[in-house]
Amino acid sequence: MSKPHSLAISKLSGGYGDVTVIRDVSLTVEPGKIVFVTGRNGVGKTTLIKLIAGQLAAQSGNILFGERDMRAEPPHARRAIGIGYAPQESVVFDDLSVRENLTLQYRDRDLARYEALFASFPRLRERRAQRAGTLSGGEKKILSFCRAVAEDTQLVMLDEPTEGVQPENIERMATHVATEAGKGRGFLIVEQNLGFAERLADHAHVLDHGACIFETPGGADLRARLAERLAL
Amino acid sequence: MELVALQGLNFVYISLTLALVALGLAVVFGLLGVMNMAHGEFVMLGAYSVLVVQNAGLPLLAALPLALAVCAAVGWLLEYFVIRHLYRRPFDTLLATWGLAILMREIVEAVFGRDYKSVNQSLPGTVEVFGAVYPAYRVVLMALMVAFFAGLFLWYRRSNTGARIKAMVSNPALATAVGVNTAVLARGAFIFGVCMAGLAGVALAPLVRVEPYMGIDYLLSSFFILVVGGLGSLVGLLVGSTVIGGSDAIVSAITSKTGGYMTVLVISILFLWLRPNGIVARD
Amino acid sequence: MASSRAINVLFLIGLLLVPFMWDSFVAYQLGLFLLYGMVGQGIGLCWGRAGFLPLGQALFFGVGAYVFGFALKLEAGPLILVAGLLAAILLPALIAFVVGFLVFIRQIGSGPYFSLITLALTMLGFQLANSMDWLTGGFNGMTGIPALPGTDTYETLYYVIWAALVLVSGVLAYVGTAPFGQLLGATAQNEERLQYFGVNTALLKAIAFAISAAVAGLAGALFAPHQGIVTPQSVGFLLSAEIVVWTAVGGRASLMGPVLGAILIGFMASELRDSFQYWEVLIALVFVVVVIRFPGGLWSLVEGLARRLPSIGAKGARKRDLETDKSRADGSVRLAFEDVELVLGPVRILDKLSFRIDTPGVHSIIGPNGAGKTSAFNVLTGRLKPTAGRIEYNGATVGGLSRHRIARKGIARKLQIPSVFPDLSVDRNLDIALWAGNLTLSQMFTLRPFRWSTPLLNEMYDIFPFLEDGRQPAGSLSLGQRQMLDFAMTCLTQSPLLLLDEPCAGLSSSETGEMIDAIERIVATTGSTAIIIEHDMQVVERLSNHVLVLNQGALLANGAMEEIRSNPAVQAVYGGGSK
Amino acid sequence: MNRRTLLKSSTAAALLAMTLAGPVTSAFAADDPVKVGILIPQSGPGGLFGPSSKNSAELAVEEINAGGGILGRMVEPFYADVGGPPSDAIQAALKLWKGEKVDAFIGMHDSAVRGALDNLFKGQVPYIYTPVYEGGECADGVYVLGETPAQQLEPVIPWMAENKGASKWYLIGNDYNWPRDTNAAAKTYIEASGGTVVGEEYLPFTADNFDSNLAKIKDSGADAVLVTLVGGASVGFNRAFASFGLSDDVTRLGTLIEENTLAGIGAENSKNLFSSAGYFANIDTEPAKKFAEAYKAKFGDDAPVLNSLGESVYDGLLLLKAIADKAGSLDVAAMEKAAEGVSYSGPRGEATLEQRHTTKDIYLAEANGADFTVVETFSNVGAGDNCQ
Repeated sequence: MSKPHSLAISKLSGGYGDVTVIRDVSLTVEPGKIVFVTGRNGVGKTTLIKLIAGQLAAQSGNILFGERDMRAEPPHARRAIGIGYAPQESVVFDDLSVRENLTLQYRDRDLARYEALFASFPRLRERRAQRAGTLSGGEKKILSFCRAVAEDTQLVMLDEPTEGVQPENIERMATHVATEAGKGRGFLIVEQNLGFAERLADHAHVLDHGACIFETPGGADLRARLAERLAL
Repeated sequence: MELVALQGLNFVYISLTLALVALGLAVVFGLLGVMNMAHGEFVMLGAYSVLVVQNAGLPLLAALPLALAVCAAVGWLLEYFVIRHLYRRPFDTLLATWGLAILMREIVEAVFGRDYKSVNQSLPGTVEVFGAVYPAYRVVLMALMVAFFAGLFLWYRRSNTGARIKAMVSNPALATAVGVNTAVLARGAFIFGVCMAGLAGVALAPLVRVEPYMGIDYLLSSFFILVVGGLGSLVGLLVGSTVIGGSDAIVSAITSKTGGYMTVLVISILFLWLRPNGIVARD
Repeated sequence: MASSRAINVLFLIGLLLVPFMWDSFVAYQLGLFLLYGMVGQGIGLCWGRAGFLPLGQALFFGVGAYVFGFALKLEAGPLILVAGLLAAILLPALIAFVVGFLVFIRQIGSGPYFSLITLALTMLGFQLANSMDWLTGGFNGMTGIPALPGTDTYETLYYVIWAALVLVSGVLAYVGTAPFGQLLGATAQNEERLQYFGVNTALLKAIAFAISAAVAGLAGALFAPHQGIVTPQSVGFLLSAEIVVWTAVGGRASLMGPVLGAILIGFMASELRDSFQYWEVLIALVFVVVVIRFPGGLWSLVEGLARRLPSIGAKGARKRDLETDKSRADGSVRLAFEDVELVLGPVRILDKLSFRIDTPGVHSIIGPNGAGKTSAFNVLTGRLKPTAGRIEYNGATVGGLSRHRIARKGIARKLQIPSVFPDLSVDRNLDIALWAGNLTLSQMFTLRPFRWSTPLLNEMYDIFPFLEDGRQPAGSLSLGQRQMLDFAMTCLTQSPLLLLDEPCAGLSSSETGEMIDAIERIVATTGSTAIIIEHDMQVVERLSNHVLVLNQGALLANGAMEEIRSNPAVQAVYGGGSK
Repeated sequence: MNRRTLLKSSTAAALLAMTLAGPVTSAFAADDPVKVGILIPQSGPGGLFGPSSKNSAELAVEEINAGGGILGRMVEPFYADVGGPPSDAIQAALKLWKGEKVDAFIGMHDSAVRGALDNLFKGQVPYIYTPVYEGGECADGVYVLGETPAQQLEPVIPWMAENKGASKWYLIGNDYNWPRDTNAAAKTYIEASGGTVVGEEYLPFTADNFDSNLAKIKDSGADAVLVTLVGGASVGFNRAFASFGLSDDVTRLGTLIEENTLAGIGAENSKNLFSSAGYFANIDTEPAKKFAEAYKAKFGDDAPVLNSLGESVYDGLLLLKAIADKAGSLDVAAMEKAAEGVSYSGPRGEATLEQRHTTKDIYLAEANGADFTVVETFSNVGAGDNCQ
């Protein structure tokens, strides 16, 4: 991994076509830090992460990764520069095998880089020859999580990684996120599972109507602090 | 015995040439999902490349780089101006390429004329194989095709290009998220496909009629080969060619060519209906 | 809508006036293009509405032409002619219905396979017409077909063709507006979901295909006297493909677009053919541009212009004034899995899964990821066929039946990802749910079902007020609202057994609370049985006292929540938690 | 809506109406030109013959007009493309007939279009059909110039038996009326010449691989093959035939192998290939040479190669002039009375109209590389009985 970069977005606005979903959002993810974004349905969490990943074009504002402006870069280039991304929906390539899903981007097609993750999620290794489309919803999420975490990126963005995943495995996910963050990687995670956030977050943002309405550092009573804001 | 050897050679020949002709479409339709109705026209471009080379007094082999260059250039233009707007809209690619096929035919007609062209065989004469008298050019061509497919098979097994293309087609957003440059990959695959069609045109030009409308012969049989064999795998392509070419050859030998043609259509319908994923279903 | 109907009517009136405005030769030519346009309208029904593209429509056109041409040549009186006309319409319809049904029952969706089958069929038809010269006259054609009695081919036949066009347009417009057309549109968007509402989509698509073939047959029948000759080219691939192209250029999704396309390209070709050597280039360019720039075809431009005009007659508010009784006579549920196995490739997904459910209320299925929870739903609802074992529902075996049959037995399912019909309005989505299981084939062709209502629907409006804004497309709702609409639709079928796959997935904790309340309330009102797949223990605890735990494709434990909690086997694989 | 839609839908029709409203002035003035509709394929599979047909027609019109025209009136040609299916051809013909008010038609197209035009014209306008065809046309007002199977084969098959030792014939053609009727006629002549038919086969238009046919031909022991494949199929078949070395021992005879097809077959594949027709580009007679020179002078060295189909349009105009001048009118009734026995002379030689068909010279040519050499001329061959 190259020298650590931090992600800094400022006054970011964007959405689908002419429709503005996200308005003037600013946040920072320092190397080694885990930042959560939460909020009710339809407030723009996924839109925000798609803007950063390059899946949607920003209308105004800045996305800086290190010194570099990401707004001009196409999504595959952002991944190459160091921003990994696991989406919320359509998380795997259904027509490809599990193995192909995991090794698509590597010339050597080697599964060795997944050893640690396979140890936590042995099901994935067992099903490596299977078509990913036949996996259950939760398994697909785990596959997507493993793919993104094992990538050699400075920053990892996860959009609702725990949706449909059993609590046991959520706990294992948390362990891996913590380990990777310990190595200096940054995480930006969109989540509705407040327990997961409380377990990991260094910092959390609450979105509403496309704007950031609350931010707070992590800590023991994070869940309560967030729940209070979300109840509004 | 001689007749058996002859029929056997014919069977191998037709299977290999069908596979070669369908290879480009296997990439463009089988992987990219573009129903390229101009596929046959790229075969035609390949054949006319040989004609140009012949008229210039150069050896047949010089047609290869020319055909690849021409097909790549035309393929790039089509991809850039038309096809890239239509990925994931297969029926619209069908319509647009139908129009493009007409354009390509008319342009070739304007340049070379409407009439039949004759391409000389650089290897005239016959040789005896297993007691059967067989055209020398065909024998050499068959050997080259076997080598070509063997090489292609080895390369494809070791590379994950096929998987990347499938990934890009089924979920483009996710493909970019894992770092695939979809625009470049799609363009590359399309150009590779049409270049393979041009290559088939070069190989077949000395054997077939060469005229602006020759492409249609290769189009429909290629589609049927792909659906019978199964989309997206090289083995499927070869199996499909063998089934289509073989059933045509066998029924034609026993009854008539019309019988063979109708058998191919019926077999294709049965496969499309009962086993749309083909004989070699995706693993 | 109203203005688009007015344009269609004016367009038809304009066509009627052509012979008066130009000479009869123009009308003769136009007559031919109208015949092709009708075939295109049939393609529009299949392609623009139902989403599958028939590539061999000339087969039906040609069969109609040969059959009616044969009848005309007999010159044996009006009875034979009427019989010939009926045969020219019904024979293609029958062929199409059989072919369509056989194909659609095996294949879901709108992939290219069906299109290629019709393509191969039309090529086969061409070859047969060519080879069977004792019947068809071979390549040279069936010649010397007399004019339609009572008409002059170059003068009055045009009005017959025009009348046929009006008839066809009327029938297609009505069929498209009726529930049949709405269901057809839903098929194109999400065929599988429609099957879970008990709709036999294969039958639906086969009927649409048969209608399109009947229209093509009628056009072909009129083609025979119009031309005086029928040749194999009328059955061939080239004509089929050309009509598809004209349909696309004119507008596949509109009623009159295909006719416009046939007229414009027809006149363009006829004008340019003799004067401009590269006329084909020009036509090719036209439709490459149309395909890329105007996917809706040229008719969408016409309608775009019309939309600027003031709309004639505003649409009245929706009336739902027909109370429909959807409650089943016996709402009780007896469901049993006996040693059900499901093997996909090398993987055993269900491994001798056995359980019983025979009490009303909410039952929950929990288990680790990949335990086979959704797969159990899949084999129960016909999405997957069990490899071995028996599934019994109210005394009948359901394992291995098709989706719509199982749905009609009273099992409704909500998929994990909210799955509504995005391009249909919320109202139409609700209609489809209300129709589920009750709408007969003949009712599909009447307008009354649009007025259906049930007490449960009113209750849904009460629980989810956003549903009352029924005219917005379902696709414009947020994920959470789609989740709720999907849930409402599943319940509105009033099936005794509701299968809810993670109804709270993607919902925030407060929305999750609302959803739990809704489930509780609906199950209590309707007395139905619900089985829920859920990870969130909070949800499970609130809703159900019967919990099934799945692991590795088999039942690990089964009982009340407290028993499950204390079960050491469960604790070993499963911790449980909540949002 | 809406005048706008109406206008939109009818722009093309308006254009058309404008062309129709063209010169329809005093139709009865004596010095008005004779309008001749010339129906030739300019698109589709027959489009290959469009340019040579059109050139031949232009040459004929120029020469006829230089010689005083038809009935003392200048000839004005109107061309239409009939390369498509009959429905398109009918439109094209109607446009000339009703729109341009042409006085007569010359047609060079397939028999399906001929059937459609018969039904359209119904003997109301003279119509000369010029290409090779299967025979049997006998409608009022239709005069046929093209070779029938009887003309092409009756003298030729005995000649092949005598000079090339052809006794075991294999008949191969495309699967439609013309090859089937040609072969039916061929069988009688083969039997009469003491030969036998060892195989008969019909191929769909789509056929592009001939291996199974060649194996059968080889296996049958045939020493002669009668080829009634058309266009591209003929090219493909003959190329494959030669590549298997069959051309050394087996003679081929075609009844529609003209100069373009031969060019496609190629010099290296044309050994022992014969063709029978009423015209070849290098017939060694004065009128033929004169015609070829005039053609070359007018259209240049790179002009589309002359062939029997293209040239037939030239003869078609000569025939029209001969009948009309004898009848003194372009009225079908008058022409019907005058037609029988009309004779004219053109590049093909002397020809006389009998039973609507021309009795004329038939040439047998052998391919010599990429050119034909006439090896035998059969004089005054009748078209057989076409009006049963």
